[in-house]
Amino acid sequence: MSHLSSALLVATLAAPLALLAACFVKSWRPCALALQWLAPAPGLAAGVLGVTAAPGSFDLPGLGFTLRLDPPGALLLAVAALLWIVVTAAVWRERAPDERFGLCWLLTMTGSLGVFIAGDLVSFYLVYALVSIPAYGLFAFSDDAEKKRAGAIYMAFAIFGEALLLLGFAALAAGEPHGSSRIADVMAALPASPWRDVILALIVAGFGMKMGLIPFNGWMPLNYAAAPIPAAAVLSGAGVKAGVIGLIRFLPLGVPLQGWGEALAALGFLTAFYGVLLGLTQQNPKTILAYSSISQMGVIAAALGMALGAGDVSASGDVAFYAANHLLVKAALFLTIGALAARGAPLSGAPLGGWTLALAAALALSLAGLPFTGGALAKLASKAQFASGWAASLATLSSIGTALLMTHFVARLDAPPPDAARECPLALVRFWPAVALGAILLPWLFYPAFGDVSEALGLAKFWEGLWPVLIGVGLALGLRRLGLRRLGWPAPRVPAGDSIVLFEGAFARLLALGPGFETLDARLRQWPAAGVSLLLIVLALLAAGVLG
Amino acid sequence: MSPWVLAGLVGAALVGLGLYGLILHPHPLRKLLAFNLIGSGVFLVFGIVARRGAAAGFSFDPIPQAMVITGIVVAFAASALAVALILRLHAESGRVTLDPEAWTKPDDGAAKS
Amino acid sequence: MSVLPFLDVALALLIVGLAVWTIAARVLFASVVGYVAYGLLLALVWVRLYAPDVALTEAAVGSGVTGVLLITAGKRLGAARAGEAGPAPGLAQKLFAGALALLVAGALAAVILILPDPAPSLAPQAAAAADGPGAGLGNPITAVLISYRSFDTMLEKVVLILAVLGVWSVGADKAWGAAPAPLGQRNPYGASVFLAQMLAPVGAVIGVHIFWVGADAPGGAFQGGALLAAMWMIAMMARITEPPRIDARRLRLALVAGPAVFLIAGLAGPLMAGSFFAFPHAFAKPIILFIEAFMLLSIAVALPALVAGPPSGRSE
Amino acid sequence: MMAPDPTTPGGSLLVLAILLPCAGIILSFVLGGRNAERVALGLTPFGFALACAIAFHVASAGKPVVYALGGLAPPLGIALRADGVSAVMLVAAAVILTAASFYARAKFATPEGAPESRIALTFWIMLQAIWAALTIIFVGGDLFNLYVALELLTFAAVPLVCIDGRPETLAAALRYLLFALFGSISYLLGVALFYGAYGTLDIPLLAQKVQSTPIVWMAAALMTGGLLAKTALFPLHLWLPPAHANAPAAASAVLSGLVVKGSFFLTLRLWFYVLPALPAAGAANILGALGSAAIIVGSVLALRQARLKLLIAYSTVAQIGYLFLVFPLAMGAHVWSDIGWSAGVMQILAHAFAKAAMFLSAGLLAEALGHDQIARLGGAARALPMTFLTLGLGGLSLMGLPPSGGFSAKWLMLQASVASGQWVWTLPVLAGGLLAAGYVYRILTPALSEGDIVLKAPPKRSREAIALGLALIALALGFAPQGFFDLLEIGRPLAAGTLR
Repeated sequence: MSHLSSALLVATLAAPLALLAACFVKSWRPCALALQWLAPAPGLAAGVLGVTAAPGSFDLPGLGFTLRLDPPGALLLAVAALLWIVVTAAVWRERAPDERFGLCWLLTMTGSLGVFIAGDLVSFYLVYALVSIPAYGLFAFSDDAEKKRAGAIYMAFAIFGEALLLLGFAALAAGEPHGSSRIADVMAALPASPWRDVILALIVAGFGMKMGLIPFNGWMPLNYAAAPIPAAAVLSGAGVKAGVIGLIRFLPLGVPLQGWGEALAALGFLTAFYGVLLGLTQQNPKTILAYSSISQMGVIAAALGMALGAGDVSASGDVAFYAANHLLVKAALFLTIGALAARGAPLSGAPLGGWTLALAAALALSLAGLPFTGGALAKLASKAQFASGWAASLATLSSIGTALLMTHFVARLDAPPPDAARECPLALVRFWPAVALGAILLPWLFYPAFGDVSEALGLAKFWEGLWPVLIGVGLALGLRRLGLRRLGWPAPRVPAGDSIVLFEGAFARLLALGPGFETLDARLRQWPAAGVSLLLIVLALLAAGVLG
Repeated sequence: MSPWVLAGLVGAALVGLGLYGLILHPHPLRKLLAFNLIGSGVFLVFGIVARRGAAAGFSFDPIPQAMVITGIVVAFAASALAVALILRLHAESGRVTLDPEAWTKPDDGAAKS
Repeated sequence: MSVLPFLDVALALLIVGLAVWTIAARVLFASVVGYVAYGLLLALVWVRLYAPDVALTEAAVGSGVTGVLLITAGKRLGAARAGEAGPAPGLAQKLFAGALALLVAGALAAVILILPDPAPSLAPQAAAAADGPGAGLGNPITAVLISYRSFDTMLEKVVLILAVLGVWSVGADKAWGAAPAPLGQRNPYGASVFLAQMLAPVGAVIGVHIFWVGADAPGGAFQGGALLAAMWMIAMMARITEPPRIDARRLRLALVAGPAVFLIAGLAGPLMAGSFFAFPHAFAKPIILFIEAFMLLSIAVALPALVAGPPSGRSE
Repeated sequence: MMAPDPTTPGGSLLVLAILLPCAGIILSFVLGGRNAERVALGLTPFGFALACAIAFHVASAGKPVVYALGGLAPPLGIALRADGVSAVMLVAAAVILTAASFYARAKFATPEGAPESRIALTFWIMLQAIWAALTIIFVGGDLFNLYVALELLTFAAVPLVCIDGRPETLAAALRYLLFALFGSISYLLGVALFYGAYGTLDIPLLAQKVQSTPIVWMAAALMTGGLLAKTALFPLHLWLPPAHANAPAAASAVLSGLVVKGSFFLTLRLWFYVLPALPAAGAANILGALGSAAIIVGSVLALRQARLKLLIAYSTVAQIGYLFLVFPLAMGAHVWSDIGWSAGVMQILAHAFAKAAMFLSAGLLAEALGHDQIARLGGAARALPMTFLTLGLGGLSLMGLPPSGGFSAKWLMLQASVASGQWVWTLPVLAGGLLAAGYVYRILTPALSEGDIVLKAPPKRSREAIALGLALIALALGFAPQGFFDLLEIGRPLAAGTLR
């Protein structure tokens, strides 16, 4: 690895960490927070350089940490860094949010950039925790009951996911014969590990929670509905990709695991369709986008599942590209909600302007693979995974579903949540067209590193990309026209977060055990009980020794 | 039966009796008495160990005996501290119960903590 | 066939009987009295175990001073209502706890009976060291306490200081610095005064004697100190003297004299004999006696201070 | 037939480290009044320097530092022995005690106009006594000597619990004392049996001799039971929550962070140093099971407390449970034992620093707000940002999130569980982390939400900084290099599979 890349790699983490350190001095804090939009710059540079470079790693001396950059990670790092720069700069340009929010923002940013370059288990776990936990502060510090609920649920899933991953990582580390905790080394040892299946289950469940795979999808709609628009943009764009990079890093893609691959693919497709269906029942555009994210993460999981089953190691790049496109588009879509709200259309009662609507629709339909958008390239990239058979059909079906859902979203843009206009920074409102265009076109810049751009421009491909979108849009418009609303559409009304109520119920039942524990404790803390316990322990130890 | 065997059995019996009292007597002073019974039982075990270790012209092994002397003084110091606590508790509150429930009250952990 | 075995068994039964009484007595005070008697008899067992030093300590500290402590406490608490300490245990609880205590005692007895034969012993090493670190002390126990395991002994003295401070710290803030409450009622013509006037000087002389001979015969700083302490306590109970104020410099100096001298001697070890807590052969015996003298003082002051309890009344 | 003197270079440091606080106690007691505070604070740098010097000696020599007192080798004499773990514990204790001392100055100064006050004299002397007792416990090589140290520790800790003199603290102290005495007498009985069986109480000598006989098991069972009572391992924790929650903050920090570790340390000594050669899987599993129960019950109870200090105290009950997982995870001479051992020691350290930091913060909070009711903390983080930062960082370590010592400990524990095939121990480790997250969340969320709070008095910045410093150390432990873990292996029998 060249000195420049190494230095940039270190700076990717060092820059935000330095600002974080500066925050310890009270008088420097406002300045450090205001400058944090610059912190992702080294990451951006490292990412851009790394997309075309050979993979390389760098050991931080003394701490036992390893940083590693490969093209999939570099691509995600570059686009995530870009997103962070744009949104952060816009937010702080307007007016500095309170320090609590600013610190959480900086911490989340650090973790979000770090997950793409962490090269060993411990540092990956560290940055993964950083991107998960401080994000709580971006939306949940509030007296609003719904925001509190969203925060608590988010935290519960985040922490639970962390616990599963901790065990999975520990098992990975324990399976490495030489005591190395580098991801490359532990993954090399994984296929032969006696605990392979347990580890895979933990990895899929742990990262699946971050990605909102069913049945762990319920937190996401609540979270994005509660988050202010800039926060929702970075969380849905960059934050969720921590789960994607996790699966990319920790699935043994080089070794065909038929059963695991099919299971993951099935789970992914299930999530993809489930997200679309549930999204259609929602009215809040933020919530619809959350369900769209669930659905898209399902597609990514399905692609990874197919790759896992086939032992296709090149899938990591394809999936990363798909995820990068989603990162840009989803963030831009969240900003669209606020930008369009602020641009006055819904307030003044005037309909959205034609070209505005067209741009928003193009952006939204990029997710479905609309030709000439980044989404078309993403679809192309995932082609290898969904090459044939049932997977290809399901992938097409999911494109149709996405188009359907995104049309529903565009239709709901005229009813943004009340705070949407206020939440969106002015700069982003003004430059929204640039943001949207950037999100649509930027993937074209990176695609040459992953595939042949000209492939996307052929007529066959054009048609192949277009017809599912058309069907989806048509279906959506048709449904509206048919007046299904009178028949109860979009009923059945499902509460945002759907299955989350079941988890809350189970949690309430767990909480109900609490008084039982208190009674137990009160009994055991009576002196005679404690004395008897002491004698029992002595006798048990004696028996264990003499008989054992 | 040689005296040390007898003393050993007495020691074991004292430990058993003391354990019973220490566990079951609600009054802290009775617990303290029971603790002292266990203590003397334990010292007797040291005593027979010392007696059995008679050798080299000594009719006992001096090391365990010295330990008993140290132990007796420490046990006394412990008793004195416990008695002081019991008396003070009684003087302050009129009660000497050790039941944890009796001492929990809606307390806000105010500035004293 | 001597009568000793029968006496042994009778003594054992008596002791266990008194122990049962101590545990089973309904009235707190009766239980305390039972315990004091038990302690005295236990001293006899120690004599039978060829442990005169322990017997002396047990009689003086384990029974005597502890007895005064407990009886005083029992009296003060005697007025308290029965049952205030909490509900009496139920039958099931009694049976269960009793069974467990029996099991532990049974296991202990079984283990004692199978102690290895021949018994391991440090007596040979102690004998070999008698002329070296033992410094020619005729009483091996004193040699162990002040030389071979002097570190234990010094720490134990620190424990005594802490216990004294702990007892004092239980008192009221406003009483800090004052003297503890008197140990007995004032009765200038009572038997206790007479007893104290007669006994205390004699006891004090015996105490010093026990200390002095402790280098070679049974006895030593512990036993002598305990006896002196007992005499002082008798005098205080008869109100011939009163407990001293706890902020008295002399009291504090006396309390720390033993450990302080011990500590200094231990620290001087490397200069004198090449090692901490070592004494030069030529002067070992006088040095040990010197240390013991201060220990005697500390014990004689610490034990009554522990019995007298926290300061009471107002400090000024 | 005298054994050769085992003293090594640097050994005299061990004696000095013990005698220094002993001398401090004596001086403070005689001089009295404000001098007690002066002596205690004045000696802290020396104590800290001695601890560091010992650690340096152990690390550079690569083997334990030994001193035979009086030039007399065991079994007749007493030896002091500092190995890797002792060295680390000495330094940790020195740091926490120093921090607690300087934190406590504000509260335990002798009031103006009085020559001496009860609480000041008691506090400063008992703090030094705890230092002395812990030092002996960490370097003591003789089981009876360790008994005296254990008593010293109890005698120093009990008066701290009831130092404010309220009846409920007196009751807590009495319960603590009586149960601790129960424990010490049980320990002493075990010591008697060991002597009766082998004629020595020196740890390495015993380790060479012990065999799996009923006497040894009885002795070990009694000693362990006694030590568990003093460590407050569930279900023997009856005394801990009221004692730790009602003591003044500086005392709570030392009691929770260090004092319970003293008796735990002796449990480690017993099983890993005296009995390493014995087949003790059964006993290890019992201890592990009790530890697991402690984690679950302690954490759930912590979740349900209304008062912050009680919450932290119950969290101690849970964190003590983690310590006992070291027995099934490090017993024997397996490849994974070293990982389990590192995990156990890391847990001791991480909890010591994190818990001390949290108790000190809780004290500041209670002083500033006049209460420590969790339900009434709304908006407190805005008023006391540094205090809550400390609570949060301490909580981070308790939850086992990186970077922190708590994370390292859990990480190693999980690895050892998996590597040894004992998956069952992963459940309490993970469940405990989740529950800890729950109670930390309970503290932080109300405090971070909006709300108006009235401060009675803002805390002193220096005291906040002390607490924060301890929390940062708990965090820094997460970056411990390999050399640190190598240090922990020095002098451990069966380390890397060899009986040393």
